[in-house]
Amino acid sequence: MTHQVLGVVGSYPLLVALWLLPLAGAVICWALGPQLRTLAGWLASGLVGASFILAVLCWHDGTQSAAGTVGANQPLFSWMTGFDFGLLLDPLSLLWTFIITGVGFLIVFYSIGYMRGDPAFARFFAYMSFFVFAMLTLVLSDNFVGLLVGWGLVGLASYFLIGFWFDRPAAVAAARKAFVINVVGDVGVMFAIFVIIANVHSSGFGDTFAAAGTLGPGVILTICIALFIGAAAKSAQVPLHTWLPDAMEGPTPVSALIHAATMVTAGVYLIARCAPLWNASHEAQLVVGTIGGLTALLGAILGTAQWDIKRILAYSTMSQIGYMIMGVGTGAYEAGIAQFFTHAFFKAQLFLGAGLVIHALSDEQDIRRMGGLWKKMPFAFWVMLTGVLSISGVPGFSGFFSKDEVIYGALQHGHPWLDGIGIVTAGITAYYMFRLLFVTFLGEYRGEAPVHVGGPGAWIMNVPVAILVVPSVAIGGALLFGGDASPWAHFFAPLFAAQAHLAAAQTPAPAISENFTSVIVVIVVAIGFIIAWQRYATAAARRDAVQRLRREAETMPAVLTNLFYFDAAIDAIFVRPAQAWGLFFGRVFDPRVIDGAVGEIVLIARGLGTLVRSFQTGLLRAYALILVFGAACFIAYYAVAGAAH
Amino acid sequence: MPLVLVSILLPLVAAALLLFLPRGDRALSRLLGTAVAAITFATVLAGGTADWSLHWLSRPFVSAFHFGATPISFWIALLLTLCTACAIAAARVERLRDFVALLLALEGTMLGLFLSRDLLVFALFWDLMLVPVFFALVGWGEHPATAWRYFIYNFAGGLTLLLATAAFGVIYGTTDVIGLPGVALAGGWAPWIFAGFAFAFLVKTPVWPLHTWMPPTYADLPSPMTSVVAGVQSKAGLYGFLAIATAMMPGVLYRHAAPLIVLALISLVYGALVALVQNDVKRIVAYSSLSHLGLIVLAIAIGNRLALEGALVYIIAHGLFSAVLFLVLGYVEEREETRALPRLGGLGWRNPRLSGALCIAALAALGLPGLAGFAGELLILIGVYQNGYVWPAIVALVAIVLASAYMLRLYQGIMNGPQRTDLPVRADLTWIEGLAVAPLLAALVLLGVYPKPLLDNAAITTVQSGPLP
Amino acid sequence: MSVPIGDYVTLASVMFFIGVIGVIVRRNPLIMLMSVELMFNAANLLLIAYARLWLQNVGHIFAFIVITVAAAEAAIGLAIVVTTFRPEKYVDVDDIAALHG
Amino acid sequence: MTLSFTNADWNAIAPIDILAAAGLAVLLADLFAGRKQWRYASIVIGLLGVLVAAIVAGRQFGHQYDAFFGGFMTGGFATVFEEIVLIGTAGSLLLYSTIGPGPRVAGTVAIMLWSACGAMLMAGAANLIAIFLGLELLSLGLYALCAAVDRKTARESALKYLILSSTATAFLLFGAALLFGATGSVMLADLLNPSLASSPLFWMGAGMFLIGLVFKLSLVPFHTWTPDVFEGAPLPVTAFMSVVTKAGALAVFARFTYAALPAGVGAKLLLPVWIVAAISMIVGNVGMLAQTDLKRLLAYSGIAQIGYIVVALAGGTPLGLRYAIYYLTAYAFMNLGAFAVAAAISGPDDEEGSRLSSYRGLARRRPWLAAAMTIFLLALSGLPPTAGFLGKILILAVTVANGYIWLAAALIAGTAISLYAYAKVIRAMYAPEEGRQGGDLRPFVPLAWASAAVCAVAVIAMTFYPLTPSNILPLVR
Repeated sequence: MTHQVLGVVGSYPLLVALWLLPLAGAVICWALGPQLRTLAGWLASGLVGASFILAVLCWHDGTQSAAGTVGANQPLFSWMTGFDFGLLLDPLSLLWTFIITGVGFLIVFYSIGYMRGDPAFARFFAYMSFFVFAMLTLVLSDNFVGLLVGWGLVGLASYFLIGFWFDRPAAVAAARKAFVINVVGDVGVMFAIFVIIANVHSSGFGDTFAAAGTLGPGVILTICIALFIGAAAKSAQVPLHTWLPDAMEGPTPVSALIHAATMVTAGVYLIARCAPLWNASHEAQLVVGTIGGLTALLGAILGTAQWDIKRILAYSTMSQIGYMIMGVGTGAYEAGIAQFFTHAFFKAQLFLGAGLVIHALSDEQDIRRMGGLWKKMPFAFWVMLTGVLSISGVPGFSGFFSKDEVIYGALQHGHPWLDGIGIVTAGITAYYMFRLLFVTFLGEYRGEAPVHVGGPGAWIMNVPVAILVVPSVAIGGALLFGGDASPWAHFFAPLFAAQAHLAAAQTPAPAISENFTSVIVVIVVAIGFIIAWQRYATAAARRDAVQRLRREAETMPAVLTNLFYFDAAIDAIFVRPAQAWGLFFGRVFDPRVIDGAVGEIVLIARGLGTLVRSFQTGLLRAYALILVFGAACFIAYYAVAGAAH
Repeated sequence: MPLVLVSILLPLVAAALLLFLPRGDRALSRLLGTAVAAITFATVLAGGTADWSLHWLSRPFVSAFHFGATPISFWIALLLTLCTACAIAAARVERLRDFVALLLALEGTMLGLFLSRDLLVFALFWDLMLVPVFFALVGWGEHPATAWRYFIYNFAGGLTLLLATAAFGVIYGTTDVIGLPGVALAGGWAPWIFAGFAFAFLVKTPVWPLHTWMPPTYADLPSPMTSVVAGVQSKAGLYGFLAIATAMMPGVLYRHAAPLIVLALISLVYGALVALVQNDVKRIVAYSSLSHLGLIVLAIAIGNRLALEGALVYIIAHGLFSAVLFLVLGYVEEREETRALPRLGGLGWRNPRLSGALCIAALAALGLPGLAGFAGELLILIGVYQNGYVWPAIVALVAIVLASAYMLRLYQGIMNGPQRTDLPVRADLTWIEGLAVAPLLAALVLLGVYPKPLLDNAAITTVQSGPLP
Repeated sequence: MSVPIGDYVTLASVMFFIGVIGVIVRRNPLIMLMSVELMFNAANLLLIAYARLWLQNVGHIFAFIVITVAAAEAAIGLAIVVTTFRPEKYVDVDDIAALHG
Repeated sequence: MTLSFTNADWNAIAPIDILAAAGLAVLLADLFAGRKQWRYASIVIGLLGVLVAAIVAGRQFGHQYDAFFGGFMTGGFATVFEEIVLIGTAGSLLLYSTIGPGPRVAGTVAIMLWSACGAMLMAGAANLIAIFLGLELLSLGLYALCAAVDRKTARESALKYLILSSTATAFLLFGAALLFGATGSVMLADLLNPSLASSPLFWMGAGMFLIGLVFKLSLVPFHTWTPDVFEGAPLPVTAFMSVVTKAGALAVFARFTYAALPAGVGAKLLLPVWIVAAISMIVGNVGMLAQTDLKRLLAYSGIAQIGYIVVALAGGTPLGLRYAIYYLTAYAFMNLGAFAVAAAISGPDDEEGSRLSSYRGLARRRPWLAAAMTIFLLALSGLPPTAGFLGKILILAVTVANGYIWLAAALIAGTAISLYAYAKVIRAMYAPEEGRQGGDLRPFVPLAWASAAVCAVAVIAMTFYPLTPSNILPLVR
């Protein structure tokens, strides 16, 4: 199995440590949970942090390597004949590793404060550590089977964490829904593996991508679509997105880490990882790009109609991942990944900021019962404000650069209408994010719950959030500014340069320049902001906010309150028919038809028994008659047989 | 005395001797039973693989009491002995002494089945292994009809097996053939002989539409017995397919694979759909078995290397997780005195260990990557796809999705949700109860992470025996 | 030999047939026994006729043995009939059907 | 031609003589008996006679001799059947230890011994006269034995048996006369003449002869007497009938099919027998389904079991005969064992052991008896680890090998039906008490228990050490 295709050399045992440290944290927290008490949080975050440091070390070592490429690989063991597992660190996985362990560390650390006093404190950190381990498995694996293992395990971690408060029926249902939909995705990846192994006879990335050129277009398309089913389920793409808003039943740090920063972007990773396959199939790119764009738009529209602070963020996550998928789907890999990168920071920040609010309001999540909080929680307000500015793509903030790249990337790769969708979505994004900000923080406080701010240990929650503000504001500019000459492009050059050139050669250069799109985006964003301001932030709006919000809720179109009927459709098409068939088979077919048929046989046997018994009348002469009848048959036979012989 | 003989006779003799113990001494019965099963496990591990043979018949065909493990049966025998030890350790039923004796008898007869190298001896133990279960159903079952259903279906299978064995012996001249290389039956009779075997195997597995004995049986038997029956006895048919049909009549098998594939696929989806809506927790697992074992039948009908390897892995995996599932459901029933899912709920708060055990088993059952079930599923389906069966593979994938739905429904329905006030509050797993499921869980994880040892020695494509290292 | 063997066979068959009919239709066990005797004697007639035909006196011996056995059988049979019907008013086999099913 | 018999001729029938003498001895001993318990003495003397006869007969094995100018063949086949008859006799005699009219059982024991003489005569008989004599000797004794208890049903069974059996014997006799007419000889060996194949007389004679045999084997539709007689007769007599009558009739049938048919007619001539055997396997097993009386159940079971045995002979191969004998031996042990258990839970009256309801919960009250009964029932249903299993598979194998697939199929179908009926009894014994108790706990009866134990051991041991007489075919003739 060769990794040379990915430009990676050497073996690197440090990777194993990087990979397994969080697992150790999980096992310790799980096994010794009650004994550890709050130590569990420190231990878990410490181990994730150590993992991050190792990742940095890896990066450092990798950039020193002779070939001048970033990365390393480490064979692990042979799972079964033909299935060799190994770890692979290349620019792509390195980036994800940074986010998983880096942002992961901050969020786990934040959780120490957020989960304080929870009866299952240690269990939470066991799950979180386990998630980090699983996600590392996903991104570090050097083959599809290993990726699938990680793919499944992150789904499990997500399930555990969504259903963390498992006495809440809603959480339990949400966890199950998330898991089942994620299994749909797993199954898609599995199917892709079948096709790959049947055609390539290996599940390694290297072998697969090396063979990508030799596979027929039908095969490639099948693989890509199957993989995309996985990506869509994991990354909440239409129509498999319905689990993500429900997943907000989990504790807020979970939403920040799993359902915003890392796990839900696994689909982006998968598509970027399989760039050689997507490059080989224009149809696949079209499908994926379209669905990405559609998700971005739908997520944004639904985001405007939510009242739950976390659900707004969830739909925004969905929408933002739509951007990413659109980016990597259309071939603008660097742009899509950039969007992931910046999103990880500002969305984590937004969630953690929202977590501060929720925590302070004793788990109140409805923004209609908030308001005026900027006075009571200025820190949270500033955190949220920077996050909102970044996500809305206000020039200068990280989100601006990455979103710009994605939108322009669509155009660049020959999908002008996706470009249009991207622009419109940007405007809607600005609208609903500012709506969130204004309704939550401006005006007068509308809730009943008392607001607790500060208290001992508040710094545990505040510090990570504060740290996150820095990259969410600045990292975009630092890395992305400069287009093809940016550090970002340089970093990914070994991976995507060839494809980028290939794609550029195929598609005519767009008539519009990048700067021109940027201007349009800024204008649209400004429009979105203005509408939000008009509706929620003017003095009049602030004054009778209660009535206005109620009216808005009452006049909300049914199609929005019903979330475009996706849940109802899935229920009607899949869930209820399955249950109906199950009931029919279990209650009717088994007992009536199958057992009925067997019962008939038994009845026939019993009937024969009765028949036999009915000949046993007990009357001697009847017996004699039967005897003579038999004898007559015999005699007849022998008379005929004797004569015939 | 050769170890292979010891491993078969030890449980049988122990079962008989156990009946001389005083009736009331439950702890002693359990202890002795567990010890015997554990020793049996050790003997299988240590030397149950060497051959031992005693001449039986020379006419109308050659037959011998020939025992010894083939690479496949070695693993199944290990699974069996492990499951039995765990089941006995977990047993809490009334009339425990008799129950333990029955479990040991079941173990001995099933060891005889899996370790026999002679078809006639195989057929002998086939019928024999049904008897302890019948007695358990008679003595401990809830509905008299269940015992009949088990009995009628399985002995009907046993009879066709008998006829097929006789015909095989007459045509081939010897039945001392299991695991022997180069045995191949062809010709006009072969399809009929195959049909005789296949019917017995399909009933035992079971496969739709021969499955209706299974859910009530699994539900009615005391859970420890169910765990052995569902975990291991259900593998008898699959092992039979591998050791007899695949090995000796591959031509017939693959020429008539289509109906098998169809039945397997129907079982896969049918079992999953019914499991989705059952309310009796043991029936959920029973129907899930129908679905899961359909996958193995599918693999056998496809029959390429990957599928067969997957079948072996999945046989072991399914044995482990269904054993755990039933044991844990037994614990639940014992604690809460009900098996109805709507009446259960919220146990996870007070019983974290119980909840954890059920969780791991349920996850293995739904094919979570990293646990043993996944390895088997993946290999099987790769094999299925490789042979060009795209739609069967897709149907199986649908069943996997359904599996996640019903397994989570089962797990969450029992463990999650608000704490119920109408259920008795009981303590979490005791040490013994925990130890009874721990080895099975450990094996599930171990084989999921590293299933290679299972396949290293199993020359499964031809199912020929060779000396195990 | 004026009477051809076929006539003996016919006569014997008719006797046998009458005996069979007697067993079936008569309700008195004694008469049934007599019918059986008739069947035995039909066989005897056949034996004697064939003994004559083949000039083999073993047929005679066989016939004598049959006669002896038939006598013994009649003795036992009568005893059984008597014990069976002693409590009954009428001798009718149709009254005897305690065992059935 | 001088008719003189040598010592060898007399030696050949020595076992029969010994048995007859033992019967006399039982009666004589009873003459000297006081009022005391003489039941055991009669049984023990009878058993001794059986034992001596068995030893003497056993010593003849392998020394083939055609005694009385071929009228009685001994040394091989006959010896095997004689031994089976003796086993059956001994097993039945043992049951008199609990069951019988009052303390005096000498008369019945003696008659039973003499009846067994008839069966032994049938085992070796090679001419029509001997066959007829043996058959009548066996039957006459049985008529009396059936009625030898003061019970209405017993008398009824005797009457039914008497009328029906003698009617069937008349058919056999008429057939024998016709065979004599066809050959001019009473020797079975003379039937081998190939020219007979085209003689209608021979065909008709053989047919009517077979009717008589098939009646004794109680194959459908000549079975109607069996359930009633088995149910009505005293337990030991039922046991005796179920084993000894069948053994005798089977010996004659086997000799007739193997050693007395012209070449090339076998398949066609015996076809009706195979057909009725197939029907018997079905009807016998179906008939068991709704029975409430053990003896009646075993009667139907016997109808089917004999069907299995007869099927083994289809095709006329030596192996078939061996397996028929094997299964017959196994069947003897299973049935005798089952009757022994029935006797062990009965009082002097056998009603209790007959009622299936008295087996309910037996496992609690008498676990060992229940275990033994389970073994016998498993054996009857053909399940391992019993001789019934092996016997059935051997018969299946030989039937398939001989090309009689439809018979094998009927065997399987019949067995499938029978499983339910046998299992019902097992279930009743082991089911947890459901309110209603079974009968009282009867005292320990050593002889019946011993008989059950021996039979159980034999039934299991025969599986693992399948003793079938080799080279049986040359010995038939």
